[in-house]
Amino acid sequence: MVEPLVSAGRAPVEYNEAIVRKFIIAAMFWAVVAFTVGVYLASELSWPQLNFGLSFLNFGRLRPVHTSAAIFAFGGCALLGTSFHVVQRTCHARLWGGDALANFIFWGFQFFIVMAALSYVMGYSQSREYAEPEWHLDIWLTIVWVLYLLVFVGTLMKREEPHIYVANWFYLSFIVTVAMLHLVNNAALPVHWAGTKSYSYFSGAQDALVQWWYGHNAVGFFLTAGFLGMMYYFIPKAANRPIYSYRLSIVHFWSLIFIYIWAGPHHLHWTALPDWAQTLGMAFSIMLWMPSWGGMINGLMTLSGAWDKLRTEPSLGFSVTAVGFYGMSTFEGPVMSIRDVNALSHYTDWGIGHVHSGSLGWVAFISFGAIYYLVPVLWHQKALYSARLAAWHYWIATLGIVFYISAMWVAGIMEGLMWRAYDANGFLQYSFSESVVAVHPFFVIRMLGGVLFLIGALMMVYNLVMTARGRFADAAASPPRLAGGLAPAVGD
Amino acid sequence: MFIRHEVIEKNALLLLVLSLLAVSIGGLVEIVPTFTIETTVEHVKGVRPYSPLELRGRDIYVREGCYVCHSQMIRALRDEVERYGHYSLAAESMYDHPFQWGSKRIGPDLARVGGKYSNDWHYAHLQAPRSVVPESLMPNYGFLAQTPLDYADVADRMRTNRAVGVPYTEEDLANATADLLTQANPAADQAALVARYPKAIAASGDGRTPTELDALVAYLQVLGTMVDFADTSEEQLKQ
Amino acid sequence: MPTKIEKDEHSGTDTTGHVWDGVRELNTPLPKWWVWVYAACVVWGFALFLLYPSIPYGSGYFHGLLGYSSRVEAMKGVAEMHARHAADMDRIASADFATIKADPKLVATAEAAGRIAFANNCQPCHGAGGEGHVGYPALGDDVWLWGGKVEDIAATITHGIRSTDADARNSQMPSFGADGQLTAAQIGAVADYVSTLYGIATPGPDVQKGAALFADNCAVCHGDKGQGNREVGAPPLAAKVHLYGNDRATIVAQITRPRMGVMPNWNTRLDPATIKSLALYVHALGGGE
Amino acid sequence: MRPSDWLVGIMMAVFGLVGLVLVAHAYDDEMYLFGACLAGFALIFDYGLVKAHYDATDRARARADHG
Repeated sequence: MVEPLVSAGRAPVEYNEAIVRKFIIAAMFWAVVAFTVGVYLASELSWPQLNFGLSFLNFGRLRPVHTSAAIFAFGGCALLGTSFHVVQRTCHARLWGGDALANFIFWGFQFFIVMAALSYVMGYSQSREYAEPEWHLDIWLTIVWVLYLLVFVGTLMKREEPHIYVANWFYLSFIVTVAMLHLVNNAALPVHWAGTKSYSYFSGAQDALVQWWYGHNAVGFFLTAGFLGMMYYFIPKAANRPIYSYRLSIVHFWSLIFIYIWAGPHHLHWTALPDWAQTLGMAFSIMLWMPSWGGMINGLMTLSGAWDKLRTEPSLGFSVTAVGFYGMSTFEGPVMSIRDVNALSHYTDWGIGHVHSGSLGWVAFISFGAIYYLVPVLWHQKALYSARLAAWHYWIATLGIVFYISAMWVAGIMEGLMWRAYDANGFLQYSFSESVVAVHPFFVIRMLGGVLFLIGALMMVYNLVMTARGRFADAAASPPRLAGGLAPAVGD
Repeated sequence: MFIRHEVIEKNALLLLVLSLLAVSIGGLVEIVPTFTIETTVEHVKGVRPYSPLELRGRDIYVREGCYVCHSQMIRALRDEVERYGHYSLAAESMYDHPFQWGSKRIGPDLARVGGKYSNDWHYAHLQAPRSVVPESLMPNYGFLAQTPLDYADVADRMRTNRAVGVPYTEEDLANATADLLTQANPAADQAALVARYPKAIAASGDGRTPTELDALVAYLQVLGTMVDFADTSEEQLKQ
Repeated sequence: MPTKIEKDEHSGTDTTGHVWDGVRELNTPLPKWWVWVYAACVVWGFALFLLYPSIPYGSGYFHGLLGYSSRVEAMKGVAEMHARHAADMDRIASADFATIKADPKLVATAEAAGRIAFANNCQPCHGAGGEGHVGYPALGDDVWLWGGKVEDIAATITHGIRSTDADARNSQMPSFGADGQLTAAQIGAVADYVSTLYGIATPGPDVQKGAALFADNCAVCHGDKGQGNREVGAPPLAAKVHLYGNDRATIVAQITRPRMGVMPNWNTRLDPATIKSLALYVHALGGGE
Repeated sequence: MRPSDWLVGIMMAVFGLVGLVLVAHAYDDEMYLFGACLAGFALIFDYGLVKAHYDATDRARARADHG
């Protein structure tokens, strides 16, 4: 397909597509790993015998494998890959720094993931949520990340477009903020220079604040800003419509990155963190609502005039649903940050449901959308192997999410209510173990939701492998639908 | 306003610097004052560094990821105070590198589990939780009982803790291994250990080879016991 | 690149004139509702700063107009709930058990207090229904190690067994094997005899010898007929009571190097009225005397 | 070979050496594994760089022969 506006009057650029392909393959691989481990963990919580008393299979050691595989391996590869794609295309420039450097970032990142996962199951963890790797792996990740920042900024600087596209603002803020968070949160002193164990530089309440400043903004910048960057490119591309509002982009971008950073203390409501910090966390979380929704508005309204594309463009269904889940969880978040709501929701499965409506509904779906769009483009195929299979993936995965988050809402609110219930005499009504028994059916439903999501992902992998190999399942059956729907730019 | 934004949009380094500036402010305003405001950590008596065996037990608690299911934070909410005991103080975790407040309760809060159950119960429960609590979802930690505790570097670990702010004395460091072996052996004379680490509870080891389980139990048995709330004024608890 | 502002056909809005890889932007104004809700949230946020402890500075922070403290509020909440049963619990604390049992209202309060105190504190060892576990006595049966009267139960809960409390119930079973008081063969014989007390079908050959050794060594605590002794918490073996198991190997192990359970003293965690309520609850579980 | 390829190659060689030093002094299993994997990773990566270089020169020569 020809895209005259891009190449008009300019020499074509030979983009580094190989690096994007690598990251997309890795993202799909890690997605399946993350979902599989997630299903296994959900099963352990339903039937604890599945821990088998083996140290490396125990929930405590395996849970970081799941969270790291989902956030950093799957999400990270999707982000790095799409950012390299987007920054090259929207700057009309090949990646800065040469292929060796790009390859180092790819393999260095994979090396980090594998070593981190191994270290968790071997029992080396600094017990900081979403930052479990010990200091030596933190240093390694810092090297990879700084070089990633360098390549990204280098490409921005050699761009041929006068303006930097909004997607790149988000990618850039994501990269630089994650670097800052990573460095501060992992400040630790090793016991021995060639030993793994270290002790955090911070302690107690300050340590908790630093960790949740990090943890919340891992969500804010890794899982929100980064994926908004993804959204800002792939939705207008797939829908072939202009971004709804440039002014909204500006206002919500700066508001989002400024306000998000403050919201960390809402993870520590009612704890031994001083009240003043809790108030700041709550107030900024409420103020964060509209800046978050700015992205949703820009995403959804971009589709106005192109809603019919949903029927023909498989990737768009995922992207649009993702924006819907994004809107929902960025409303739920501020609600849960209100201290009185948090008194009920915190420490319960409501929190687990919330993060999964964000991670499955938003992060995974927006990535699936981008990947479904990218694979035909990167492997220079005219269409997907099967649009019907993608539609099946969409519905099965959506059903899985609905199972998952509704089960966790019920379980979480039930736990919260049981823990605080008083009888007529003013005595507590329930013991903790009664709440454990009560949530069992919902844990099983959650596990089933995860199985559905995993099945969907396996279908996607099959579909995309076939696509990359140039096979077309239903081309003969319905050629117009396929020919019309996908708008991959081939050969530009 | 939107015209001027063009300047940023056309300059990658400016965009980078301004983004970094925007994301630095919140963290600075929130984190720095927790070090400068004196009441952030309450001035209460009794909180002491962990004994060598407790510290090793804590390392195992961290290693096994106990924090993913157990909080160590009794929130200032009436039902939590009723269920688990006095709300947790910042002072109670001031020597915790890192903190273990947790974020999810798949199991109950452990902030004041110390002394609540006997050593025997902890040994039985950790090795086979459902043998005593049929409702439990906890994995079996039998392997801890099979693993001899590696305590060769316990003084180094204490020294590292001292470097990040835990006030171990030279005497503590000099006696680290001896104290560890004493606490792991219920038959040993605990007097010198308890003088250095008040309220330390001896584990129920066999007196020959301390296991990782002994260390973990010693740690669990001290949780939340250090501060004597009868001896603490309301003024001291204001943050 | 030349920037050319165009009008979007669908929305009628101008584009900004920039194009990136075919992607354009509309210059749509900010949605009004978005601006207003954003403003309202900011007002809400600043109202929170004003009312509650909020803005930090060097050595302190603004305490807020309401003088709020979550710690103070929590303790108020606890007091509020205590007020609902304070009168009853005060009377439970001061009255004797006969008086409490005679007052249905006090019994109801004690039942509610005892039930949840048991579930939160005792259940992990003694089971949800007081059924007991290996090493932890069942509370719902008729056998009591230290006494099944409600006063006895209250004393056990208060001071614990082999706990750190000065008034703890304390007794030690000697390590007959480990300390060399009995030989391995002798211990085997005693175990054979104890097996008969437990009603195990096929007693070993040394029962007679075991009975004699039992009379010399064990009867002083466990009674000449194995009826037990509550003064020292010696289990009545003739009532087929065993804490760790009734198979021969377990009996041999127990005589050789006995395991002795510890029950914490609850007087440091629970107030006297709750302990008395708990005693009444345990007493009512089925086996109370 | 471009200068950036050289820089990355040398950087990886340094990392490989660091890995070997870590293995030699490893204080625990994880550091041993990390050091060994780092050295192996560096070796394979640099091998890949060399291979990519010769593949490219081969391709260029083939093109020249045909052209």
